[in-house]
Amino acid sequence: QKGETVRIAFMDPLSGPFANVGQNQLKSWQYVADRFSNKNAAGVKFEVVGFDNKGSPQESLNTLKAAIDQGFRYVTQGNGSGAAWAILDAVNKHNERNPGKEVVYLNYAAVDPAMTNAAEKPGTPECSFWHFRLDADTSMKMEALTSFMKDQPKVKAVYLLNQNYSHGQQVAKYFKDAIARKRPDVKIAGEDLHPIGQVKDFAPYVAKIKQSGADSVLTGNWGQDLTLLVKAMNDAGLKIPLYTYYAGVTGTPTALAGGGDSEVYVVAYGHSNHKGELGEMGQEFLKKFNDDYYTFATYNGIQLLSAAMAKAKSTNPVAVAKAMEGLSVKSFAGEVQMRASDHQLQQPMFITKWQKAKPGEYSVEKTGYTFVPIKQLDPYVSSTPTSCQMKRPG
Amino acid sequence: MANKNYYEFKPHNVGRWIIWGLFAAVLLVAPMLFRSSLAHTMLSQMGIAIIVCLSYNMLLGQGGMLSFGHAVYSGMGSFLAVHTLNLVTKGQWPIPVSLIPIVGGLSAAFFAVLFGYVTTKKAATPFAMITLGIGELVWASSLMFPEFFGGEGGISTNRVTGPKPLGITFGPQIQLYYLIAVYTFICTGLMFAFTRTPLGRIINAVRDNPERVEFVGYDTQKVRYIVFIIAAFFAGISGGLATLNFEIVTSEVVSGPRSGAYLLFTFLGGATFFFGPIIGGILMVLAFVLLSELTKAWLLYLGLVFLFMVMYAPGGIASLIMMNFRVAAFGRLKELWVSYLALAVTALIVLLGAAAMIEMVYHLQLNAALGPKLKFLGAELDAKGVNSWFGAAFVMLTGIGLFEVARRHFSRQWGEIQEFIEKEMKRRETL
Amino acid sequence: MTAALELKDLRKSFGKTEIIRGCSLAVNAGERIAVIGPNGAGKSTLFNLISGRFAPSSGEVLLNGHRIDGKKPFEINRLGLSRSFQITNIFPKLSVFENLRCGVLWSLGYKYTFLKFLADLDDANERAEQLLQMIRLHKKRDVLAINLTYAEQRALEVGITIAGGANVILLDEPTAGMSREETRRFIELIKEVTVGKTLLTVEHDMGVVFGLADKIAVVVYGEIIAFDTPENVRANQRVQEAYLGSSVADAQAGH
Amino acid sequence: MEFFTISLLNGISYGLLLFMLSSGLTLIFSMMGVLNFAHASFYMLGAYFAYSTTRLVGFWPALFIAPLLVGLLGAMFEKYALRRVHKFGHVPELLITFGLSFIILEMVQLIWGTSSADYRVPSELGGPLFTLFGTQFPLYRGFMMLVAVLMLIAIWLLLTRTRIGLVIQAALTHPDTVEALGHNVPRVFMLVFGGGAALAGLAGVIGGNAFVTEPGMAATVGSVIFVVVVVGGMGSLAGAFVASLGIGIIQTFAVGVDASLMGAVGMFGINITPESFGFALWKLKISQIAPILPYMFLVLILIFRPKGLLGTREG
Amino acid sequence: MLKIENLHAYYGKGHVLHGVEFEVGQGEIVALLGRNGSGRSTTAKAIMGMVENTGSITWKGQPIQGRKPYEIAHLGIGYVPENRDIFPKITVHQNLMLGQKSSKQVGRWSFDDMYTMFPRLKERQHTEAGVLSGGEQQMLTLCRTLMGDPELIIIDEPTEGLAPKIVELVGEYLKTLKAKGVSVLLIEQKLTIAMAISDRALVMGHGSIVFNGTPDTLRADAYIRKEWLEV
Ligand SMILES: Nc1ncnc2c1ncn2[C@@H]1O[C@H](COP(=O)(O)OP(=O)(O)OP(=O)(O)O)[C@@H](O)[C@H]1O
Ligand SMILES: Nc1ncnc2c1ncn2[C@@H]1O[C@H](COP(=O)(O)OP(=O)(O)OP(=O)(O)O)[C@@H](O)[C@H]1O
Ligand SMILES: CC(C)C[C@H](N)C(=O)O
Ligand SMILES: [Mg+2]
Ligand SMILES: [Mg+2]
Repeated sequence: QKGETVRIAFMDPLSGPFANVGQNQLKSWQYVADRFSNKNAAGVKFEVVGFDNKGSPQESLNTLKAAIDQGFRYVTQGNGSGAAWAILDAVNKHNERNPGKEVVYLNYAAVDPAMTNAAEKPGTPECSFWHFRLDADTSMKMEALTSFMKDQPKVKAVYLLNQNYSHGQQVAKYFKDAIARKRPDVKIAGEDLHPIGQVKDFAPYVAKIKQSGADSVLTGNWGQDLTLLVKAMNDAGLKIPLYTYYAGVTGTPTALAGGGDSEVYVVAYGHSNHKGELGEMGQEFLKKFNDDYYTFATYNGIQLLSAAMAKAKSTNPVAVAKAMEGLSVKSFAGEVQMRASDHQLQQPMFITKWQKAKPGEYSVEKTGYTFVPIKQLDPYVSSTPTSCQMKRPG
Repeated sequence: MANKNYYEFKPHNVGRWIIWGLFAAVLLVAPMLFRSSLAHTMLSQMGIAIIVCLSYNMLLGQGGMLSFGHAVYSGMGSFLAVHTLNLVTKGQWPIPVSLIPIVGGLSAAFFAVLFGYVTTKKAATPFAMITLGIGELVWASSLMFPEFFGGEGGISTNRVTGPKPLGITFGPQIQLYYLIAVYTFICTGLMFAFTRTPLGRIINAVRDNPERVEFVGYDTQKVRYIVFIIAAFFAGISGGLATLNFEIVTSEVVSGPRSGAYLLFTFLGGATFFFGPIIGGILMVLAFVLLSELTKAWLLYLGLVFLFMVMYAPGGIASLIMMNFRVAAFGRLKELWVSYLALAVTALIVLLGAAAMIEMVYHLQLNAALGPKLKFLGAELDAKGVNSWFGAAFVMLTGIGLFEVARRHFSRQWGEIQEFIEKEMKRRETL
Repeated sequence: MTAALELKDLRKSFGKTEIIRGCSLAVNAGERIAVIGPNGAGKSTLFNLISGRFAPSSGEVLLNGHRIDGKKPFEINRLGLSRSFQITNIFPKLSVFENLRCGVLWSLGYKYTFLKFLADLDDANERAEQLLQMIRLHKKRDVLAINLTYAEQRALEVGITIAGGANVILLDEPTAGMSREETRRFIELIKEVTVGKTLLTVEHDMGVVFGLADKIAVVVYGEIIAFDTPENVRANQRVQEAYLGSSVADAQAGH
Repeated sequence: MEFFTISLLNGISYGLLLFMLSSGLTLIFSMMGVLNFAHASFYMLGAYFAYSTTRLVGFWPALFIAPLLVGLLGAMFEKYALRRVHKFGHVPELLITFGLSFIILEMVQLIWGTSSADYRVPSELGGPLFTLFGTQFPLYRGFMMLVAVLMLIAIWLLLTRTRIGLVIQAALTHPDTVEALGHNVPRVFMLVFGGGAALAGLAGVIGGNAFVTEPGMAATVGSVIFVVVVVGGMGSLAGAFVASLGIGIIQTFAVGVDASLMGAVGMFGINITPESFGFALWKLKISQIAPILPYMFLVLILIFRPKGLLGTREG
Repeated sequence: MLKIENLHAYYGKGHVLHGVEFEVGQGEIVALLGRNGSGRSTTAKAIMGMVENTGSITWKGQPIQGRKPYEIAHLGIGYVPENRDIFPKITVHQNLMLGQKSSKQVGRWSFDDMYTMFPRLKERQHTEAGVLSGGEQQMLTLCRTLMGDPELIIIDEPTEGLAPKIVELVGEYLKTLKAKGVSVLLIEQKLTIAMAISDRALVMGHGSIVFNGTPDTLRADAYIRKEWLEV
């Protein structure tokens, strides 16, 4: 075990329209792997190799085959729940059909709660022993976010604007659930679902929001659908807070900064102004790659893996997977635990606010803006129950 | 009519037997030559791609219908197939797994009956644009209706289900490969046979001159409609096979880019010949799976290949092959070997130099932090070093020079041979 | 006896201009009619109305006593009327043989079938071969239509027209662009292949007109001003004024 | 009333934006018959060129330089590539622009990176133009509308005051004959294609900072601009203009309509429940499909009026 | 004016003209006769720079070989192609407009002249040219070229598909052209009007000129007529 090399196959879009995100994240994995090689609990060397799945579920299956052919036993992926579920499903089948050659899947960013719960219908995602999620799923983030919002007296009428696909639909649904529990007085001023990636001009939505009298907007939008929304709100002079999931993703901060000042909150398991080791790493990453390090799940992922390998005294995926169950490690923000019942990492959450960076604060994408944490929530706050009935091998 | 005084394709034509025999043999032995599991899925996907590209060419090459939405039909085939397979798993429908692709085909044909009615009312640009519109609509809905399309995660399934005749479970990829191979062979055969039927001929006539077709008794709209449905049927079969192969269906299968890929690769293979799309299908899988693994710049290479192919070989690869066949038929191919070799070698040199530079640029842009060194075909390049750049440029320029020499020689030779063939044909005509 | 083809007060306007202004005509089965008239008189338009390319604005067209006005071209063709075009209109990327076979298929009842091989359709193949011989293109059997010479394309045009075995044939300037000699041969051919059929031809070459026609219809400004035997038409004063009455016509006709 | 006025304003400005995006395509598509799939890529190039030139010489010069550069590239592409495939027909023409769009995308990513570029609206154009019922109407949007209208006038003058349009239309069927009449056909084609590309570039200069300048920007506007051109009618600039405005306004208002089929049949006493067949379809609100309405128009228009709103020909 | 020496022309590898030589003088009507496929149209296209050719073509003493068709047109040679290459999607009037080399050009002929010559065109001036009758299209091509005010006009089979009366009219009109100092190279195969109006006749056979003389000598030369023309 000590001195062994653990090779991890990274599969995300490395070409095409989403390449920017994938490439940043590949670098993050490689950087972290490099940094902790041989300097970890298990004393193993990590090597991360990128495979381009072009964001496509079917291509993911090909890259998975290629990776398995090349002897990879650990795969990691995060961009897009479609590809995630395709990979997980294929991993399940591979492991079932090829005992002794099991593969473990580390999911660092795909947040569909279905992947850590029981299946709704046959053929839809469900939890799996081979899957470990390092990010927090949509429902957990919503718990955190609503816990923050319930303390905001300003928030009385919320407008829900989301992309019309599973993620957006879930955001809307979980918000309504959670807020009804926590602040029954908060009204849903309006709700809209729009086709993903099809809206070129958000002004009509902004007009509708304005007309509804909402005092805040909640959205799970990402990419253009988010930046265009923010810009449209700015243009129309609609200055109400916007609660988001994905304002921190590569490219979005740059676009946000171009739109001027706006009140944007993000819920995430990290932020841009961590001190200590992670802060250092951010600086070093910036120097080395001229890019921001924000996929901190890579840090937790490597910590978790090495701890599990040390515990299992092996790099065998089955043993390591078993060892990871219920395992606690120290993360950049305190203790985190891989919950055994559904393989969902339980971790602290942060609410951060987008604002001009003060001296000493990290300038995100060199925009002069930053995400400052305004609230940290302990793991239990965002923890959600699971319906998963884990089937374990053997 | 015992004594036909004309020559026609006879079903027992020896040449045809050989070609189809070879095709079957290739399908049979391919997985034995390429044995890795990736190779097996790629071979399976090639079979699937061959069927769908051939079906696309029923529209494009044979019917002159430029569709931007063929993925709607292969994709709907996939979705219906996956739902059916899941019902089979639940024990509700007793359909053997090996017939699932037919379900895909029938459901695609059903959607073609539905959408095709409006689509095929028009030809040419309006046709192309209606397919674009319907394609976009279906794609957009595919994400909006998770109940049917499974949302972002799509719908997964397990092909190991139902009765297992002779112990065939279709679990191992190789078993599935042979199922796909059988389908590929049969569908190719059927689609070829189609080109030899009255409808198959009339659709060519509709492509060439729809107006005149109306004056020989045919309703062009109906001709297009029927062919559209048949093409969709085969597309659906390929969709059903894809369901079995990937065991998951997500909305990307009905996406615009998917339709675009069918068009691109059918054309690259060669739309004017029946076998062109077979080449296209194979290339499609190679490009998406292998090329993208080899280099980050794959989209650039793909774009360049298209640019040059369209400019210099608008008939696709099939037309290049057929041109050489013609030369061979007149017994002059032998002389060209040297030229071809020279062309190939010099082109390779150009490619080497150019690719080295492209790779260095990409390296600088994407991986600069990992140091300026990169591996290129075993050699080590220094993306920041003058030497590597100079070397690559030198290789490319010499290559270009040599290639030009070879090309001039070749084109003279080629022209001379073509002239000879023309003359020879005239001579034979007068005999 | 009903006429093979009958027009009753046929009219057609494009926008505000009325191009066909009340044409009536009855053609008996087996007659050969030449349609002549100045340029732009509406001869081709008349053919377009009869063959279903355009729908008439008013009036009736009867084929063997059945109304066909307003029907689609393919429906009219199925009822036994076929036409050729002034500007060659063939299937350029099919071989000569295939061109003819396409013309034959429907009439032999093969319709939209894709369950039979063309090669097995002995009657269709036989008929196409016959046609090849008839239009003297058997040497060019497998040449793509686009590669034929102009005269050969014209012959093919006529070949496709008669392929379906229609009883009423409309030919629009079949000899346009041909040399004298070719024209002569071609007229022979037309006579040969249309034996026993009703034929309407548009022509400007008076030599052809007088050589071919049993009767001549003269169209001027969208009206049929005369419909009679060649001698009577030639003698007709109005026709002389409107159309004939030039040295060129005389030279052609007297040839 | 308030909502109506603002929506109308939004609709018009969105429509004009669509027109700006598609005017160059109309020019190329309707005149040369080329389905230019790289049009959106030229739009993207315009944005990136503007981004770079703005940093060097400021926004106003960039407003002219960037479209010029894009136009030059377009003209070169026409001269060295497109022209060669013209004789092979429409499909190869289309495919070569497909290839080009790949190449441009990769080049953009190589030169400017895969992330979005920080291309901002110049400060003198920031801020609101006026405020209506408490909603600001941004100055930059006004500027955009102005440019779109100027584009319309410029193309209109080009088409009516010169014979370029005629030459091209004639050359589509008989290029040799047009040339024999004394017109330099290749140059006209090059100019038109270059001009179309430059218009796309201009749209990029203005759209790039109003929206987002990133490698994905071409794909997002890709097919909707075809819709505008086709719905308006091929060969009709006025049609494209009307279609842009129409689509803009209808789409904007549709966002405000929360009616659904379920509601509609509900008025007749038919109750649709989540168990009903196709519930997802029944409950779909018009506002939810607003952004894909253009594709529905496209299909409907082509079926019932294949020439498009104001077009004169079908293909 | 136009002088052609040793002209060879090729379609790809097909060698069609084999050393054609002739001249057309100022204000002269020269008929170029010959059978189908003898190469008359090719000669016209070669002069216009529309097919690959070698040899020498001089126009007013200036070599024009290798020039682009539009340059040649600007030098004052007009060409009326066979096959009625009208532009189908634009109106009759617009077709005529395209005959002018620029919108400001003023030539010997105005739109009105054209419309008086063929009143039929005036009636149809705002219709799409594609729907014109065959004969109307033929008139239009002729007029279109005249609008460019050429000094030499090459006309390829202008009487094809025209009613006899109109054929006569065209003949008359060519004579007026001549009267205005325009040279005409008339390609024909029906001899009737060519012989009536031309000053000189050329007969072409298998890609070279086999006869060059006055119409009267041609009429007298039975051998040439039998061998190279049809009677
Ligand atoms: N679709 C149409 N729209 C408008 N006008 C038309 C249309 N079709 C024909 N015409 C006009 O109708 C008139 C008659 O045309 P037609 O083609 O029938 O003449 P024709 O008698 O065949 O003449 P030609 O002998 O010159 O061929 C012409 O003036 C023509 O411009
Ligand atoms: N585009 C072409 N490609 C190849 N060969 C051609 C082409 N055009 C004409 N030819 C050949 O060139 C020769 C001369 O043709 P040309 O058109 O000059 O004859 P022509 O005397 O004008 O006869 P026509 O009466 O047919 O107009 C013919 O043998 C013809 O086959
Ligand atoms: C689909 C397009 C490329 C076709 C073209 N506009 C036509 O008229 O046929
Ligand atoms: Mg006519
Ligand atoms: Mg000729």
